[in-house]
Amino acid sequence: MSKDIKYTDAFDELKQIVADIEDGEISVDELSIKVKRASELIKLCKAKLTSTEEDVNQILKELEG
Amino acid sequence: MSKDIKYTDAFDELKQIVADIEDGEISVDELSIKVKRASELIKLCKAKLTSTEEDVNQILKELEG
Amino acid sequence: MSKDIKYTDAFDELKQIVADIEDGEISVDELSIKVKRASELIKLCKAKLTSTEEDVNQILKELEG
Amino acid sequence: MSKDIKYTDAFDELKQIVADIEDGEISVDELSIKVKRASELIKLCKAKLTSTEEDVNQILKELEG
Amino acid sequence: MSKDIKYTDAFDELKQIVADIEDGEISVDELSIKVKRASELIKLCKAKLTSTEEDVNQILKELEG
Amino acid sequence: MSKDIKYTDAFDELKQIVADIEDGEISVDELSIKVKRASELIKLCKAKLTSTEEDVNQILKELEG
Amino acid sequence: MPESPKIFTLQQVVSSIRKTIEERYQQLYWVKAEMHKLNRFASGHCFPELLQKENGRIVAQIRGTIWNHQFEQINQRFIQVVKEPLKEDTTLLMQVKVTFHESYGLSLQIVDIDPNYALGELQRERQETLLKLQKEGLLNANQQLSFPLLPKRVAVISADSSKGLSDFMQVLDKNEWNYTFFTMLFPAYLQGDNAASSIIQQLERIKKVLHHFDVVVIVRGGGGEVGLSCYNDYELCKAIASFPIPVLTGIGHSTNLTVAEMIAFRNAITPTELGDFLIQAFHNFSFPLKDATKSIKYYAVSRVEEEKNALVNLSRHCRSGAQQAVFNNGQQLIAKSREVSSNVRYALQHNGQQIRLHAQNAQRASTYLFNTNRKLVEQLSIDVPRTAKNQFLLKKSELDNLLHSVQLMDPINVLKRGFSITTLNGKTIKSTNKAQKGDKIITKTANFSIESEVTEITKTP
Repeated sequence: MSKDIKYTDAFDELKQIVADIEDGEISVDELSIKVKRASELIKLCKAKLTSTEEDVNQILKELEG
Repeated sequence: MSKDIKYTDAFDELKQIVADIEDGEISVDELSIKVKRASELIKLCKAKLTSTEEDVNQILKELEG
Repeated sequence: MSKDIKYTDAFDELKQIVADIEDGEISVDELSIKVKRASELIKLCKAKLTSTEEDVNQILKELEG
Repeated sequence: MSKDIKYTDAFDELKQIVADIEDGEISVDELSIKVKRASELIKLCKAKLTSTEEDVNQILKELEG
Repeated sequence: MSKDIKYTDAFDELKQIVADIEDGEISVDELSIKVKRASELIKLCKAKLTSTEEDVNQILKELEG
Repeated sequence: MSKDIKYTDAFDELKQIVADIEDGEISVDELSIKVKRASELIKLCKAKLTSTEEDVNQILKELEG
Repeated sequence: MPESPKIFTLQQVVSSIRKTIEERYQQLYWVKAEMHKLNRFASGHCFPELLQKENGRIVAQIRGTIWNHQFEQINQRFIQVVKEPLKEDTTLLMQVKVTFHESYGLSLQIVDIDPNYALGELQRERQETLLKLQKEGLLNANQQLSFPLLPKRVAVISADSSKGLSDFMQVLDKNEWNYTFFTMLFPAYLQGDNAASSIIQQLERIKKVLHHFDVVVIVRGGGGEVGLSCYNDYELCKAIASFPIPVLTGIGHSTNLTVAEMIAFRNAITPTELGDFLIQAFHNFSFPLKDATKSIKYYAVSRVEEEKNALVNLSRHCRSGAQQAVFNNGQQLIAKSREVSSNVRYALQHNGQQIRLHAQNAQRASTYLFNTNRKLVEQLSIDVPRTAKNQFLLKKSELDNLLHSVQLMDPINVLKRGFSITTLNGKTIKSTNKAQKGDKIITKTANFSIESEVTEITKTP
């Protein structure tokens, strides 16, 4: 998976996967693949959030400094 | 029976057999053959489910880790 | 960013960015860019304020002198 | 600024500037320009007052002489 | 200023100027002009008084002689 | 001043001038004029006290006529 | 019949008349009569004409005689009592003896004249004069004239040798103030019978040259108290009263005022006093002149001083007012410049605060955004295993259901519960595979297979 995927897209895909799983539209054959994807997406989103927050805090910290 | 049969296909065949039996379209004569097949399909599906669940659990465990 | 931007324009842009952030209309992806921009604008405004204050103080000092 | 400006006009302009600044109607961009203008007006008024005072004293001194 | 102005008129004008100045009705712009005028009027009145006094003394001296 | 003015009129005029001067009703402008006039009137009246213009012979001539 | 007339000598006749009269008029009589003419002779004897008039007509007339020695006596008493010598044309009360002299004829010999009656007569005359003047409105005529400011030109009616005149002139000429009078003497009798007409005559003369004179004075002095009744004379008094310029009298006597003195513009007891009066008039003119000089000096100088003070005062006000104006404007300017700096500082502070506020808002909003997203991601990371597990459960139950169904449907299980399957010719009996009587059918149970023959067929209800 590319790191270039956007948080928004990742988040949307993740939401779709959850919805698909919930709707039972994913076959057992696909399920583990999808869950794996979801897992990757979650990791990615978390990472993005963390890094963005750090960026923002850094910037704002500089401002107050 | 090949292990390569897909859960979905196995499940579909199983559902067909059940439906056929329910419809009474299967003669008593064929019945025990069909039941035998159904039984085999169920075993296959269960096995697939179990293995898939384990996979998923493994993935999710990593997420939480 | 050019130093030639006017305080008023900078301040208006800043207000808009803050309002957008507050309204949640900015995605996480854009957030750090926007925050960076906001930060620049704030710095610029502060600089303008400081320089204006210095100017003013200088002028007023002359007056009082 | 011309020395020909009248004290009254200068003082009125000064009052207007003070009122504008007080009303917050002057942007930071204009502020130092306005303050500079105010400063000039104050200097001018002071100069006028001083010269008037000197005139008055001179004239009245002559009278007493 | 003409020397032909009458003492009474000069004195009245002077009183008016002083009253105006005391009432604070004269702007700084006019002040030195008015004070100058007042000064001229005072000089004129003084001169008139002095000459009148001399005349009177001269006449009375002749009378008493 | 005409010598023809009657000393009676002169005396009355003088009294009037003196009264006016005493009342302070004479302006500075008039003062020396009035004082001069008064002086002339006084001289005229004084002269009248110590002079005579009548001639006995003239009267006798008229009596005989 | 006519006798031969007895012829008397003149003497006889006249003597007889004398005798008769002497016999008849032995007494002395008091007679009131007008003494027309005194007719005093060089001998000193007087032979006055005595008259009685009624309505201007002489109704009785007789000659009188006053012997010299008696005349002197009578005159002496007159001067004592009446302050007048015996004079003609007056009505007198006289004691007479009727005498007849052979040579001189009838006359009344006057032996005494009552001076008190004469005095009464004089008073009457004085009264009459006053009354007449009053009737004619002349009583105050001269007094009502306005007195000249300076009675410089004086027409003097007096007698050349009069002591009064020299007294008067002394006062005027020798005054220490150098007042200069112009005087001209109009000589006249000042007492006695001729005085009135003499004075009137001079007054007439003065009238001719009236424009040369301011006042007329009548002065008399050193003439004693006698002979002043002329000043009660109506004609004289009228002339004085109606004279167009003031007539002043200084007749110099101590008795009752004469009419002339009363109606004159002013009467002085003596000529000296009259002179002083004129001098006083000069003083009255001169003093105001001196006062005027003083007054002018004082008031004009103080007026100038007053104006100087006013001017100084005004220039002080001018100065303090102007300085105050400059000061006030300066204060205003200082206040405004303070306002500029405080307003500017406030504006800058305000802008700084706004920026800080915006920075805070940005941070707060970002934090919120992160929190929200983190929660969402958290939720999703919970949802993924939950949904996955659900799916597994679902699939498992599906399978279980299917397994149950399949097991239910396994014929073995049916037969185990006591059911059996009957077949004809190897196939289950149905409408398409009907059994007939006598057909052999096979019944299969869980544990056995039984062969039977069909005996009867009925339809299942």
